[in-house]
Amino acid sequence: MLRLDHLVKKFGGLTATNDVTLDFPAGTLSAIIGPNGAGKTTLFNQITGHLVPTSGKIVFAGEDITGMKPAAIVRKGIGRAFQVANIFPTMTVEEALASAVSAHAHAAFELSSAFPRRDVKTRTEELLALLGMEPVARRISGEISHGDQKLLDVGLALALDPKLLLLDEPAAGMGPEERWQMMDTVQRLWKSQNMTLIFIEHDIDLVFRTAEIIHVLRYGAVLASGQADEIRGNPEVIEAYLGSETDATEADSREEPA
Amino acid sequence: MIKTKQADLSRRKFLATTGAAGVATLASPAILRAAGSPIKIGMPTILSGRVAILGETASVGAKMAVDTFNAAGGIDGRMVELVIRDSKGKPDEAAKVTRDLLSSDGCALILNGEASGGTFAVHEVVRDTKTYCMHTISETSALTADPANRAPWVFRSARQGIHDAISGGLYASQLAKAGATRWATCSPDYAYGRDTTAEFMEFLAVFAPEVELVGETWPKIFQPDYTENITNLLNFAPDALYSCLWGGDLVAFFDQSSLYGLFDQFQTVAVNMGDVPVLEAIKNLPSGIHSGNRYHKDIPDTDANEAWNTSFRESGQLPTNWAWQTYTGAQFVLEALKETKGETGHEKLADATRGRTIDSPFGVNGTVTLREADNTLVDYAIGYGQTVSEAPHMEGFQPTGWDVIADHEADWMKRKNYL
Amino acid sequence: MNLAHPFVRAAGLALVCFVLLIVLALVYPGTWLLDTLTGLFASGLLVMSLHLLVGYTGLVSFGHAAYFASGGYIFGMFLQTPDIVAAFGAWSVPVATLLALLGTGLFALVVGLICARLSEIYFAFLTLAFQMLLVSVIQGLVQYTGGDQGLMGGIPRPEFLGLDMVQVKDRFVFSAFLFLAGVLVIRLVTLSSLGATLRMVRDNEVRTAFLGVNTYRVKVLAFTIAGAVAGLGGVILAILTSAAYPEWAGWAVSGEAIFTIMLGGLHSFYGPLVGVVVMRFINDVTLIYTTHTDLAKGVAILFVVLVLRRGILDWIIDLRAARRGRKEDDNVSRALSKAGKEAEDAAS
Amino acid sequence: MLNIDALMNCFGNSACLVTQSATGLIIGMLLFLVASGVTLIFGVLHVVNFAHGAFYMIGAYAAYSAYGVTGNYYLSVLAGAVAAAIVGVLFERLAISRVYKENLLMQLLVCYAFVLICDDAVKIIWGAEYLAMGIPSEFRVPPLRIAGGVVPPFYLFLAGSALAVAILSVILIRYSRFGKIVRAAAENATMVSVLGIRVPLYFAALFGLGCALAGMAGALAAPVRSLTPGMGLSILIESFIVTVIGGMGSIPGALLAAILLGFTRSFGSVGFPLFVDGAMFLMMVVILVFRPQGLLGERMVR
Repeated sequence: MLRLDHLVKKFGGLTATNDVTLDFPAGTLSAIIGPNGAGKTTLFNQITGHLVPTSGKIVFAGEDITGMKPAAIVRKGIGRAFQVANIFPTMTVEEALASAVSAHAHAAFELSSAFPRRDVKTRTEELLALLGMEPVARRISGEISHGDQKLLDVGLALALDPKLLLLDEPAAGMGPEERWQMMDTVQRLWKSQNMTLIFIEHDIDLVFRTAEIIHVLRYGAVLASGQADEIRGNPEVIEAYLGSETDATEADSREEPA
Repeated sequence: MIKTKQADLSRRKFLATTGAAGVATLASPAILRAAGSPIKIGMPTILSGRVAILGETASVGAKMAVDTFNAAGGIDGRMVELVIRDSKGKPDEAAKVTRDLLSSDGCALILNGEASGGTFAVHEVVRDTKTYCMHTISETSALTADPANRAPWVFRSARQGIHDAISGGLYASQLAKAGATRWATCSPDYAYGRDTTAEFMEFLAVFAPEVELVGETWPKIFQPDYTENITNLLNFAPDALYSCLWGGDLVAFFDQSSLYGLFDQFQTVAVNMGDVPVLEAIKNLPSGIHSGNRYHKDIPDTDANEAWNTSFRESGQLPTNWAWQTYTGAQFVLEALKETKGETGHEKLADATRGRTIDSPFGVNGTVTLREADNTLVDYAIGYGQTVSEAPHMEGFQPTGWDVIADHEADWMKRKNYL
Repeated sequence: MNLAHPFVRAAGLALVCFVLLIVLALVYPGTWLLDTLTGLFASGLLVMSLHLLVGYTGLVSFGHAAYFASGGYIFGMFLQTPDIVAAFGAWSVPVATLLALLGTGLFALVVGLICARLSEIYFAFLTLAFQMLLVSVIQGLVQYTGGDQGLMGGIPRPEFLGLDMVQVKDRFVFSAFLFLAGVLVIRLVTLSSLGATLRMVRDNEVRTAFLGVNTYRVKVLAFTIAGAVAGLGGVILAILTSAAYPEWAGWAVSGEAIFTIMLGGLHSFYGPLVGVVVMRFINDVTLIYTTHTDLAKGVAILFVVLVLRRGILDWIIDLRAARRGRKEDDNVSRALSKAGKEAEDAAS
Repeated sequence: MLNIDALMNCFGNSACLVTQSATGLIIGMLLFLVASGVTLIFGVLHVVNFAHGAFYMIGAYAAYSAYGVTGNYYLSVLAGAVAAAIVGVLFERLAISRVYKENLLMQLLVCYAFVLICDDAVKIIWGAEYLAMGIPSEFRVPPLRIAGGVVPPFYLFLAGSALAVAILSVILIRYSRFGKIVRAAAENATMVSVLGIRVPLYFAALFGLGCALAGMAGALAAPVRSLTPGMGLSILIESFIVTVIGGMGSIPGALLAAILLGFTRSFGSVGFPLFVDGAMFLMMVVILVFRPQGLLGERMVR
């Protein structure tokens, strides 16, 4: 579905993305992990067109999308949610989702239909149900809980019926309980929507539990790729990341709640 | 019957703006008239900005006339009331104020104290609404000279630019004969400035064909800084300068010009210099500036003028050109009202005004007339003199005869295809 | 016809208002109220259209008066051309109105294409600069525009459909029609899918772009529609005054329009209309006591901005919402205490 | 409309060249003084002071009154600057500081309200009609002649002091302890206040300084310009053009743009007299479209 081919991004003397070659097969749920400054978000920004790679290629569904404008890339079918909830603070949850659906239904410039159009309304209700957000549907987006705002952000991306969904730390800034819930929701969405999903996360436990395939980044380069067990056993990863950042036993003990 | 502006406005305006507004106001003019209530004359004039002082004196002039009239019994005991409003010297504001005076203040006719810019706006309103109107300030010739602008129920009690141009051209031709043949102009960039300057230069050329225009510069009206215009004038190196700047603009221009020693380098004809407040506001008035008479207590040198001057000064203001013109305009309006016995229909009042001659302190022969052909004022004292730094600030006055003016005006109208 | 459809309801409301205004014109015996309302219609369209930009799209334009003036000038200059009036005859006024609408829309489109590239303050300055440029052009082209004098000599307005614009009532009815049509257009925009897109751009332009929407086009479109409707406001004023003046494009008109919106309420659709009426009221009431209306306006602005911190209609809506909220709380607490009492009763 | 011949003649004639260049500099320097206040306030506090023209007016009127009492022009200029500074500090404390965090719209409205109030206050205190201060006797001297060009000594003094004061205030902001604290506070107010420094007072002082520059410009020009309520408007618009062209927040940019504008006025009145204002707005449009950060501005815009 998505292939990154020898991707390089330099900011002046700093190499943020260092010759990254990765493949994300259709229908998979992958995670990108790595310590702060490993270049995870920079990678996302290149995929979505916010940054233009210094060299290398990004191929999506067989098409080279390198250097395209963000809006064009969105229309190709790549949706994205952001690290800090990126929403429409004065609109209600329902309205915001409907606006996103409307934009996807090519109604963004439509003057002939009242908002929301009937098909838009139906799709919005589906999304609300899918996200489990019916209880807060009528509330102002800027005033709902942080977790709900993050979920709404994901919902806005989902409204575009993406073939590929990029989630930048979907559980960032939440309490432990909420984090697990969020990752469950992500997994459920992925299963039900039949799409390819990539998420960034630096909490290794969440990643091990959720992702099928894991890519570890360090200093902008790929350190390791593989399934949870392979990564868990990879000495380089342990040394570079796991050992230094998390206590293995503590991580194990946290696998309990669901 | 003259109340202060505020008191005057309060009752009417309050009715107009509080809840029940509509019906009460709507019905009221008719009721009031039936009860012999005062006839209201609306007067837009400039009460703020750089020429506010002229608007103030215009208000005083109009009030003087109305007071005298009411004191003498009004129209068989019925009083006349003035409603004065600030038009801020802006055409759109003048139009708005005039409409408000007519529709919400219940004024039946307009005594317009606006300068040229606003006068054309007021003119449209009174033409549109068929309201009797006396323009008292605008000197722009086209207002009454151009048949396209005329309305039979609209009059002008002000000097007319063309009269000043003939008088000024005749006077300035003497300067030209004495060697000042290269002329430059510096006048405000709007209708009055452009028209008046063009007419002056036209008549200067009629009386002294050897005159040559070497340059012109057009400051914006109310422009704060004239430096670039002044240095431009220096570059033209003319023998003489013509300017129809007025009021605060003229004062600022003179102060700034004196820094460049402008008035030592050439003769200057500043047609609006002759207003007493302007003469007094310029801190070091250069002598020998040529100016038209605007208002002067010695022009004409009669007892009536002297007496009017004295009684005007009791208001605490200095009399100006605007003051005598508004006073005269109000006199005509009041006489006409008396003749119609207080009826304010535009045609009736106009018939009572057209061609009328009244006694006036400002007439060359003790009277002034609203000429029948074009509803404009004639026979007022007109001429040119020179400034002197001490009061009374004017000397060497040369009046221009009305026979001369009439001849040349007729020629001019032919040239303009106004006849 | 679906009466529940928002468009139908909006159009119906406009129609009802129009009928009411016609009735008013028929029964009202004088001129004062009708002329005052006609003037309010003109400023109403100016602020309502600006509100589409400031309130709905988050674009702070300092130069909106330019389109207001443009409408008046196109209308006036068209009708002051004798050949054109001769050619169109009784249709001159409607044609001139349509032309003013389209011409102003085109003008706004061109300026919008340039301005919409910039953000916030620079957008504001650029719109201001275009407005000033328009004023100097109007003042410079004396032989076409009459310069600082405005369009002199009156605007001929041939009778059409039995309406004579010199008559107060006829003029009022036609202006009311234009006004309601303009407001309806804006209402439909805000109710449409495009309206939702405008609000997205206002709330978060970057995220909107990330939903695949070309936000530049959104802004240009909003700017064009708002400009055209403002032009219609200029037409009303040109009909009322039978003239057009360069001051209509002045910065003071733009400034006062922005203030009127804030005064009335930035977050409610009809807020700006409340603002227009209140503004006129402040103006007229203070005139009773003093000529210093600016002082009163200044104090009112400071009060609204620094104390209320929102416009009048917003404030009223918030107040009502708060009261309703308190009422609900009351109900809850009453229910709770009742439940408690029952529990106590049961226990005893 | 265009008069290339006159412009060429002027360039070829030393008298015209000197006179018009001097005129450009004179107009430019006064504008620079006002604009440097705008750009100083924007550069540090990120507030667009739309009320700046009102402080120019306050300075002029205060100088007029002070001149009436003391008869000393230099004292009057000082009085004008001080009066504008005091009103500026009050305005900042009571109104503007409450909308620092609000959007542009709120700031604009507060300034707009202040301008309306000031104009009417001036009418109430000094009257609605124009006032003329008159040229101080020490400057009532014949103009200097330089290479055939004419330059009044009063304008030399005016331009010189405007430039000097504007530059002094830049030095103050850049190198003094006061300037360093203010700039640091603008970057991170919390950090600076943790150090025990009362940040709001420093902001008020800086705002007052900016206003004092406008007030001084008004006072300097008072002898030759007739004073009226609302006189601040045209200088406000011009100083905004200068600020935008030079780059918001850049003082060297303001200097460059002010001189540019001065020369546009002085030579424009020779070459394209009817389009001088239009040319200034056109310059602003062109700059905003092609280089929105201004000639010497650094802030990224888009």
